[in-house]
Amino acid sequence: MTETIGLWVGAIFTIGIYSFLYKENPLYRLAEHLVVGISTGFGIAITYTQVLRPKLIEPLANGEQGAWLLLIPAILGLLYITRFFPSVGWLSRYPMAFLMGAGMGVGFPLSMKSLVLRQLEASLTPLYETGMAWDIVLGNIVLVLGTLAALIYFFFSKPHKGPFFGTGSKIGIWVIMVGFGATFGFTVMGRISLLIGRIQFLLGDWLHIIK
Amino acid sequence: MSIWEKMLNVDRRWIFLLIGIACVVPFFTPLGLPILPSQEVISIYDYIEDLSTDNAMFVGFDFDPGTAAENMPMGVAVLRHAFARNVPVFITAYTPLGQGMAGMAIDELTNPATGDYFEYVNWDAWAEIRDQGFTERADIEEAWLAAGNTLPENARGWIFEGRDIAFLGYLPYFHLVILGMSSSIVSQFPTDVGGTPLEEMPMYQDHKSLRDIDLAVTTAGSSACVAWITYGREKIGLPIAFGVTAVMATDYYIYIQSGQIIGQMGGLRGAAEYETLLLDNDYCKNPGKAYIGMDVQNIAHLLIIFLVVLGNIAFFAGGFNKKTKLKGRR
Amino acid sequence: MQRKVPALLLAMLLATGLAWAQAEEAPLADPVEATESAEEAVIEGVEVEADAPITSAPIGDGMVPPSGIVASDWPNDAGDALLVSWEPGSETGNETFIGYSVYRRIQGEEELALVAVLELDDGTSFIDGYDPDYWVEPGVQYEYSVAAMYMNGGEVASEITAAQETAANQFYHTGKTRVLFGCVLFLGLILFYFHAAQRGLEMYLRPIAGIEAIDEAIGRATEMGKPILYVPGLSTISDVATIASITILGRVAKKVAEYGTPLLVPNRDPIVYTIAEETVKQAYMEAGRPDAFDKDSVFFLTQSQFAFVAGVNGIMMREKPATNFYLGMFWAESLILAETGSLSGAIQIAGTDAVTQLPFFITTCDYTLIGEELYAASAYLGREPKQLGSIKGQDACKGIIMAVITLGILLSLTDLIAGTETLNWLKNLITMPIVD
Amino acid sequence: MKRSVPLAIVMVGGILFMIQYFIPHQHSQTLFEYYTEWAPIVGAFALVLGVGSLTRLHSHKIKRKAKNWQYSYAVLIPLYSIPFFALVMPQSLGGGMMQTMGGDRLTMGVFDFAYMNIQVPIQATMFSLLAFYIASAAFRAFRAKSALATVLLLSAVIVMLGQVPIGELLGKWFPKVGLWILRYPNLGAKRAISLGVGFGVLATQLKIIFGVERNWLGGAGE
Repeated sequence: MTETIGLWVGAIFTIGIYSFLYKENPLYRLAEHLVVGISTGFGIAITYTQVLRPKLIEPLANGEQGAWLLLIPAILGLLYITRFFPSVGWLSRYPMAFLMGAGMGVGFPLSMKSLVLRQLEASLTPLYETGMAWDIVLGNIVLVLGTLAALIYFFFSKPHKGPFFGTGSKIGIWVIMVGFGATFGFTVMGRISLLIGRIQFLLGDWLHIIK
Repeated sequence: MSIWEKMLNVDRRWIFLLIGIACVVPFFTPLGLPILPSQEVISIYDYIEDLSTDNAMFVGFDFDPGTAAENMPMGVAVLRHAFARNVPVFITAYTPLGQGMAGMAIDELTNPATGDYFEYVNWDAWAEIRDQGFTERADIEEAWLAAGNTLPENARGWIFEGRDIAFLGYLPYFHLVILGMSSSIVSQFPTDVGGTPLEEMPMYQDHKSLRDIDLAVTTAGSSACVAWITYGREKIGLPIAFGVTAVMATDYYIYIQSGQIIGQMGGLRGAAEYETLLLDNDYCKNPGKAYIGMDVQNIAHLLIIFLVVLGNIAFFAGGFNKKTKLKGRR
Repeated sequence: MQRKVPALLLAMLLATGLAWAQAEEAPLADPVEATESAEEAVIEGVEVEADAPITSAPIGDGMVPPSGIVASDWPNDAGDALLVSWEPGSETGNETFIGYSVYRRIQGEEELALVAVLELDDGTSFIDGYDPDYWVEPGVQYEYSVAAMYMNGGEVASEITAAQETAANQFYHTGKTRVLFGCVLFLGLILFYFHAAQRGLEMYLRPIAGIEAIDEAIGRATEMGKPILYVPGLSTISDVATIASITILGRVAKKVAEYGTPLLVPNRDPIVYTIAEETVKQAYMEAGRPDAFDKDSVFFLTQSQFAFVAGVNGIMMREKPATNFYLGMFWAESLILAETGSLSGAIQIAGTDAVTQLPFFITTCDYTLIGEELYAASAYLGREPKQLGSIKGQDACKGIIMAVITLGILLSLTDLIAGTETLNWLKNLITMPIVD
Repeated sequence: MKRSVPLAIVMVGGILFMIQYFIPHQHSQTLFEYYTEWAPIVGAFALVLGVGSLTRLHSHKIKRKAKNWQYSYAVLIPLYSIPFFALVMPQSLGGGMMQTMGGDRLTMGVFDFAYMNIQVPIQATMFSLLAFYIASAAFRAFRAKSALATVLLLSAVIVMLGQVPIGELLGKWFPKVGLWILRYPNLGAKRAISLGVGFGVLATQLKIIFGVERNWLGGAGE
């Protein structure tokens, strides 16, 4: 019984969202507001049962060894709430500073490694090796030159004029556009898949017209 | 207003309607075009094929309901493969909703109504066998059968909670959780979502940290999967496989090329390819959801290309190429 | 500031000291536990005698136990691992041989604990210390014995050998030198250009259309008397794109305050929400119209991605903003937002570093800031010397990268002609081990 | 106290953890473990701010009887009732899991119902709107208005055809060329963008650590 009601509720809201394609309307509005409330409510529940209870409240309540140190993050976290009181609102910057400082510090060497050095490493491939098919050789050349040209496009402190920066950045934007077109085309499939999922729900699970 | 201009300025809702129709019709008249698995998908399949009950893997349900249509068949296919081979699976989620998604995937694989399913044995249900000291998969199953249980006719096998599966679920700041698990899983997940202590699970006893794990498959609809690379692969060399949405797939070719991941399922097609491999190797009887969906893809892609061609015909026939400048781009 | 920094440093040191003290205490419990479990761990039927090989019948004649155990410090770690290796005895070629057991004890103790069981193909070495139940402590002298195991349950154990080294804490990870070099080089360049900029180095910045269009777009909304929608991305404040977006928001809000145009800023992250609110409030104050600031104009919507989109879509169709800004980190929702915005007739400016989403913004928005252009925007708008210096420094780094790639091409050609392997040499300079 | 202390915390924390990465020493690891343990706890409290904002916005709407104020109840009621139900019936937090894990269906609480039958379908449907939007975006944007636009169009169409089995029937080369575009020129563009982004990220991280970029503090309150 619950299941049937659930299916119907789900189907009504699905149609409600699709009705937005035609026009904004009360059913969409209801769905929109409900989903905002439910998802945030869910977020609170999950944060409590998955973080605060096991990682803070239980260790403190059980008096685990060294648990008192957890009071530091707890107090830092509570400082966020000072935002509600304008006169001491600036205290909320302390927890933010804790997360920002450590986060940026941890991130710096890791970004250097994965965003820069790994990419550079991958760019250093031989253009040709014995037995390589012509399309791969051509690909390698396009890949390396394309990377260089697109990098020129991202030079901000040089005017994009002249044979090097001018031509380079022009080729760069061409390469970037080819890349964007490819990504767009490649994405279509994924997006249609999403619709397929919903059609399977509406016609299959709900109406049982298809298997 | 000429007919061409009308065509170019057509109300978007007509396009919406056409897409809607194109995506419904193939369900009633299937085309059944063949799907050839690509190397990226075969690599994952072969890798899992080489795992046995002594190994263990992670499956991360790192997506939200939004991308479930693409990611769910991947997660289900990989889990099906692992369950059939009795490879112990730790299931995690990068987002709170991902935990619900993982639950739905387990439901789908353990629901008798779906045909090809696995019979789920609750942690408490096989407590006696545990108390007798059995930890090996084969011994547990033997003891379980000896205790008078029989496998239902359309079931593929048993799943012993705590031996074949540990549903760990979601924790916030999951990238830090991955990092923490590289020294100890139990430090991050003292219990599974049902509250069963991880330390008591036989599968945990053999695999205490990510260093003891042979593969992590992340099915992701966002950059969540990269966290597995940064904190799992880079830190401790954990083998990773991606199941990502089609749109992300292009980005992560880099990782295949650099050898950071062993393979990748890209979008519905990737999932359909994995399903084809499972089907061909008799891991299931019926084609999965992704397989059927590929027919719709054919029609929809053709329709969109037709629309683009039509738009260009109208654009040139109406002479707009001489009047308007390219808007919105430098 | 000057006075406070040392005090804070002291406080942080104190906190770190406390943390360390905790760390010293914790592992003390372990050796006891390890020795206790040693009793259980010893395989049935195996007698343990100090300094004597573990032998159990029946194993057959002429069996030589493994020998030559070498236990050395595993490098680049917190002194929590030892590399143990040994020479196989007579087991190779014996069909009933199934693997090795590695036993360990702290020097001076009686009981040996089984710390690892290795299968045939695991080789004749193993890193001790990764098992959370039997961790290795720095500076403790261990003794090892390795036993060859046979199918019938028998074992032939080696002599108990003292580890040649104790596990040591290292102060520098030698595998990370390349990253360190990269970091230092980058740091040096940025600091150099910070200083250069402050000394008044002239800097050219090429125009970026998207940034120049911002004022025009605000003007349009003012003329039409409609609100402006600003989405600062869907990520958290630790995402660099969000930080760039907040800077631009400050600028937009100031203009908006001057013109008296309504502003809507929906947020997905609670912390970003508070920062955005502060920023907008500040902008209204700077514009001299603090009273015009509407508290409900900056608001938190929900943390859930598509619930957020549903909310923003509804706002777009109901409020019909004249101008939409999407700046920051976006995921799949980019196209839903941009198409709905275009449907509602708004002029749209987008910018993100999410490579996957750029194509959709490019095709549906009027102006798009591609990748790094978004970060550059904060320097463009602020014109603060250090910000400009940072742009210059980043350009210098791109120059270095381009030089290395070009060198790679040249070396690849050289290799092709001369048959050398110079490209590999260059690549090895950069390649980092996958495992730290 | 208002600005300089947070900035100092950021600087000290940033430099400390930057260096920490290179030091495998036990104490350095312990420090890092504290960060990983504490960060989620600190972050968890921030949600209160979001809830406060939502509550304020919607209670204002209801109080002022603003346009569409009735819908504000649809936000506020689940916002507070769901955490309440989760506290009273914690088992319902499984998100659909209980049906098999707990053994009997009665445990499916109000929360589960809302999650499975409202939250999931609405989110998935929202996302699936992309199928319609991508078609209309393609129709409007892919016009050969200039050489650059033509390149974008052609590369998109070729890749689109290469993706589906029907493309292979039209021409064997479609998938190959599509894949070639994806793997070479596309990868080149992406790599350049990500290198640029990489330097941007690094520079911003440094600017924050050194207090050059300080807008994350929010504007007011010197």
